[in-house]
Amino acid sequence: MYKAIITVRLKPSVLDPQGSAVKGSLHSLGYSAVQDVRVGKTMEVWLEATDSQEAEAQVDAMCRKLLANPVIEDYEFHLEKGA
Amino acid sequence: MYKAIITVRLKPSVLDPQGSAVKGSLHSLGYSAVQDVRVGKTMEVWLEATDSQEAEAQVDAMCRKLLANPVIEDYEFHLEKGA
Amino acid sequence: MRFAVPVFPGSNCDEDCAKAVREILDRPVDLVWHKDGNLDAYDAIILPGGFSYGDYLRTGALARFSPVMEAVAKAADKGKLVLGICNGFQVLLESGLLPGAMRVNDHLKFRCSIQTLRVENNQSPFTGLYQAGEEIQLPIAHGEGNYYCDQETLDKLEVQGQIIFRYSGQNPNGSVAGIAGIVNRRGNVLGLMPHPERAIYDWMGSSDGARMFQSMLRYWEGMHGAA
Amino acid sequence: MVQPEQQTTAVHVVERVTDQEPTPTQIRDGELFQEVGLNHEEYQQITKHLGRLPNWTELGIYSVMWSEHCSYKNSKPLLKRFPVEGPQVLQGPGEGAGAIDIGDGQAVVFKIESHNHPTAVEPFQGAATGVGGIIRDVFSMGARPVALLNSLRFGPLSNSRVRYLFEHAVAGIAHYGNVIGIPTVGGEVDFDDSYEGNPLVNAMCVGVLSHDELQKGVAKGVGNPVIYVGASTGRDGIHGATFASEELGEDAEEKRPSVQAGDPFMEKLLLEACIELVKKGILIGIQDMGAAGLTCSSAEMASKGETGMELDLDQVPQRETGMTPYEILLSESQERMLLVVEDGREAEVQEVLDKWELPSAVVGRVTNDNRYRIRHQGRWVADIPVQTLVDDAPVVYRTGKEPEAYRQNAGIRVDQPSVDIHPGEALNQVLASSNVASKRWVYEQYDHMVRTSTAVRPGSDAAVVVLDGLDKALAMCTDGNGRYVYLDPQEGGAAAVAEAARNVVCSGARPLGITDCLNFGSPEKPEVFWQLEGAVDGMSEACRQLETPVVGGNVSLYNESKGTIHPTPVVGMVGLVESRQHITTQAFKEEGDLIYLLGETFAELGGSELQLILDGKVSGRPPKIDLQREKKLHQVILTAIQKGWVRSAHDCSSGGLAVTLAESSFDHELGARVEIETALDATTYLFSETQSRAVLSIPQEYADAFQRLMEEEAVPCAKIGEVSGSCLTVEVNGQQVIDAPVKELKSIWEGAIPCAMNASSTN
Ligand SMILES: Nc1ncnc2c1ncn2[C@@H]1O[C@H](COP(=O)(O)OP(=O)(O)O)[C@@H](O)[C@H]1O
Ligand SMILES: [Mg+2]
Repeated sequence: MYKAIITVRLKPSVLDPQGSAVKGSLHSLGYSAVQDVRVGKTMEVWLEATDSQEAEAQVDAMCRKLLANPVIEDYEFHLEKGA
Repeated sequence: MYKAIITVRLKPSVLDPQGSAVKGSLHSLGYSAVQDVRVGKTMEVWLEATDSQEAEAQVDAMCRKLLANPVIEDYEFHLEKGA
Repeated sequence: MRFAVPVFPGSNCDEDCAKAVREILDRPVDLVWHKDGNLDAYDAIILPGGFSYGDYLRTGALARFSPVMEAVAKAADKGKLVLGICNGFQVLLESGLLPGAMRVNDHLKFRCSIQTLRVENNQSPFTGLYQAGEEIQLPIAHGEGNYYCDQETLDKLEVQGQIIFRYSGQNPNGSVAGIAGIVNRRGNVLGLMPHPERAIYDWMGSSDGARMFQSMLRYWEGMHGAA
Repeated sequence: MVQPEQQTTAVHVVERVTDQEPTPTQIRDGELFQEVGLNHEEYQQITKHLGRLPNWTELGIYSVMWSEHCSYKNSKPLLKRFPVEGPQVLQGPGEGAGAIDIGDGQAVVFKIESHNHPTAVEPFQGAATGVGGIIRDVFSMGARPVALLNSLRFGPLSNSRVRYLFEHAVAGIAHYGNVIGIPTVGGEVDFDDSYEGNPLVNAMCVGVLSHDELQKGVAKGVGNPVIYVGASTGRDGIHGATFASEELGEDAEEKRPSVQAGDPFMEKLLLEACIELVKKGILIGIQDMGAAGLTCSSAEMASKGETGMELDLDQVPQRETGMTPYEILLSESQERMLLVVEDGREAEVQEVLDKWELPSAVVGRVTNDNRYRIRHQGRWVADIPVQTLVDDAPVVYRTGKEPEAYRQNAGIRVDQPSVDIHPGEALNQVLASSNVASKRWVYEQYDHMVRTSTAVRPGSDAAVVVLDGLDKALAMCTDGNGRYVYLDPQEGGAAAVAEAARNVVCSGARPLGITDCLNFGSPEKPEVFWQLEGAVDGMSEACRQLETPVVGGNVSLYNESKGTIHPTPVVGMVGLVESRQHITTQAFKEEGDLIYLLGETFAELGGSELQLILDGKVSGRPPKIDLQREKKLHQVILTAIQKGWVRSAHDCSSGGLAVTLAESSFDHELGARVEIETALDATTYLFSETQSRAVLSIPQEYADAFQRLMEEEAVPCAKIGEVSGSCLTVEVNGQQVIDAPVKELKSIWEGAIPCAMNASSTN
């Protein structure tokens, strides 16, 4: 069993209204040291695979096809074994 | 400048509707090796702080107060310097 | 009886709530900008639906830090009536005035439709004019109405009669135990996902929501007179 | 800050802003103007207008202002054919949206717009920002938006990429409308192979205002400040307007501008702030920054005001660093508005904007020398005669050519089904077709009740929205059958207007006027141009006859990917319900009510849903439309409704009479017993899509009066049955051809789209 920890983020050029809103709130809560906030998604996927190469290939395909939207998002992931 | 990378996840005891839906989609796309999926949030917060201790204290407070909802979510974070 | 409807940036059912109070109850109602920290002049507070702060981060999470929320907590503490509808319910959860939390609908889609609810408790200030166990029709419109609380809290809610409305038949969002609306222990703070203000005339598809406002009025003026 | 005093002599304009930019001579010698979609001739014209070679910034400005999207260069000559006037029209085409008087000092403001190309690339954001854009068009007129509609065209749902596009486009529309709190009350969805690589998303917004609140997008009053308000500017959507004016080729992925993301929360704040400013009467001009962003809004405002404008780009709120003038000017970042206010009242404006926590800045001044001048970091980067950007934009006069297929279709018989099929079986199949099937899966995702004014929710012929404090209401719908238009542009164009009007009439309203979106392929293809021309003529004729002027619209050309889409003009119609008592829906309501079919039925299966199902494609000629008959039909239906005789009214459209009857029975699960006498064969009769027909249910006590009215007005009218029981039974010439429990039919009809969408989708 492998566990893939995937992070999906908006591309830097894409507007992140959620991040701006959170930043605004942090400021009004008094955290004026905050310069910027970006919000993304994280996914943990547990999967069976014979080896880490196969797991990696599978997860990469899932990201491209479903988990991330390549038009506006970037993704990255790493694998943990035997989780 | 510090960059805090924060991960907010639903507590293991809380059913994750997004995770279940993603798992279902992955199965119907043919990724039958997938055993489970959990979806969470990742946040990057850039902030000024005199040292990493101060930064850490600030980020921890933000998480407790705003960024995570303790009723259903857990959080963790790590800091990077000079990002 | 005087009503206040706090308005957060992004609230969009504020006018609808005020209209319902004016037209159904014929009582004074003011929209109160969220930066206002004082609600002393009011007997009942309606936290309206909508998308306060765009629902960014988590529904209701950013609104709960508005100055007006301190005043809402104070009003609740004084025993005034607080009604949180949809986003208003979410704000009440985030601010801890009601127990539990909200998740995205189990089917992940926004759902707008008229639902059948069962009145589980007609002893609350908000439901006095309904029959116990009565089935009523109220519209829902939300993407995150999947109410959650842990088992211990749920047991308490059940035992203490705090579950006021449940979805009858199909559960439109996956909420724990089919919960559509709950009150606090004291009974003066109600949060619910359905929109009573959208069901006050037959032409709207249902007029069952009118009795919620009327119940509030009857309860309050029964206790305090028609001030 | 920009100097308010006038520049009388031409300013010195820099050759280039950065070393990366080509110089004017490099642009000329390398023919770099082609890269931004300008041809030789246009480049020559620009050079003449300026009296020198344009720099890169100026070239960019011209390229977007002269794109089809902004200048309508291919369609302008045709659009002139639309009737745009009428006693009720307060504002015709040319502003953000059209406005029509509805009495009591009130007006309805509405417009439809496409976001097809962005949706094809990123369906969620593409569709969402389409909604955001059309809402800004309406509140920039000073109106409070009260309703949204959407008209969608996608490829077949059997394709997983199509499912992905459809699912996410619907979610995007839902997201924007739901968050901003404007109910999405109606629309339509159609599926056809021709839209597979090129979906259509047209969004319509309807608003209401008092006459004295009507705003214009003008820049007037020398020295008056130009104020930018709303989201900050990023590099998103640069050349979006040009992108929308090209075909979606293989390289669409690389060429596409960085996607614009919408922020409906920001737009909600912008909306409330702008309406507050309108109510305060501070504004001289207001225009939203839509296609071609800051450039288009500012140049158009100056052009309409017959003034000039100077902008200082350093004042523009920016989200990214190091943006060039070219990028700032052409960015299509969303949720931005441009205001011109009276000099000296900036503080009053600021107060409102601060309350709503909106970023804003004075970015320029109105001038009186008809120049459009741009300053950046202390240097002039553009100096252009205003009218050359707007009024003198090139116009292309094209000629059409009749397509081969059109001639061939003339010979194809469509007066009977190509395959023998039993009416009962045909009904099951037609109800299960995604075109006819219930669209609940779609509209349940839209908040259609916020603002508590929706009296008729999605699912009837037209939506009805009541007006605060008035007994009146507005009915609205969108319609357009691309298959009819493909088979015969003129008939199909007329039918689009007629069907929209019929839907509004069946809801109890008098049609007031239309907005339209012309979704077509490349006008450079003579066959496509021929379609465009025919459709515009057909629509124009119908608008004239039905007295529904065109008060605004939008053109979306170059809708091609693997092939050309069906020519798809979409009509957005608004009608006025005089009294709430007249509000009528399509659903049968009482057992024993008599069912009447108004209008005559001919053997017309060309372009029909049945033909599409049986043959897999449409052929022949579509149903013919007689606009005089159509108009008569509307008059009698409206009279009968206003007299209080009508319990339900539903027009016959896709799927013909059989579907009309079935749909009327679904809401309350009330069946009908129907008996028909006809010379046609049963299947043809029941599924023919002959125009100008409607099914009404009438309480028995009004039957005589109703029939008398029909006789007096000489409208063909047949009593065909009675609302009864829980089954739909139909006899044709004494023989029972349909007998099905309403519940069963309804579950087929309701299940089709959810079932198709249950399969997985991939991006
Ligand atoms: N995209 C949509 N958004 C909202 N409502 C829709 C949409 N598509 C269809 N509907 C609703 O479904 C009903 C039936 O649509 P349609 O079959 O196109 O009607 P008609 O044939 O009368 O034009 C209408 O009330 C319409 O408003
Ligand atoms: Mg219709």
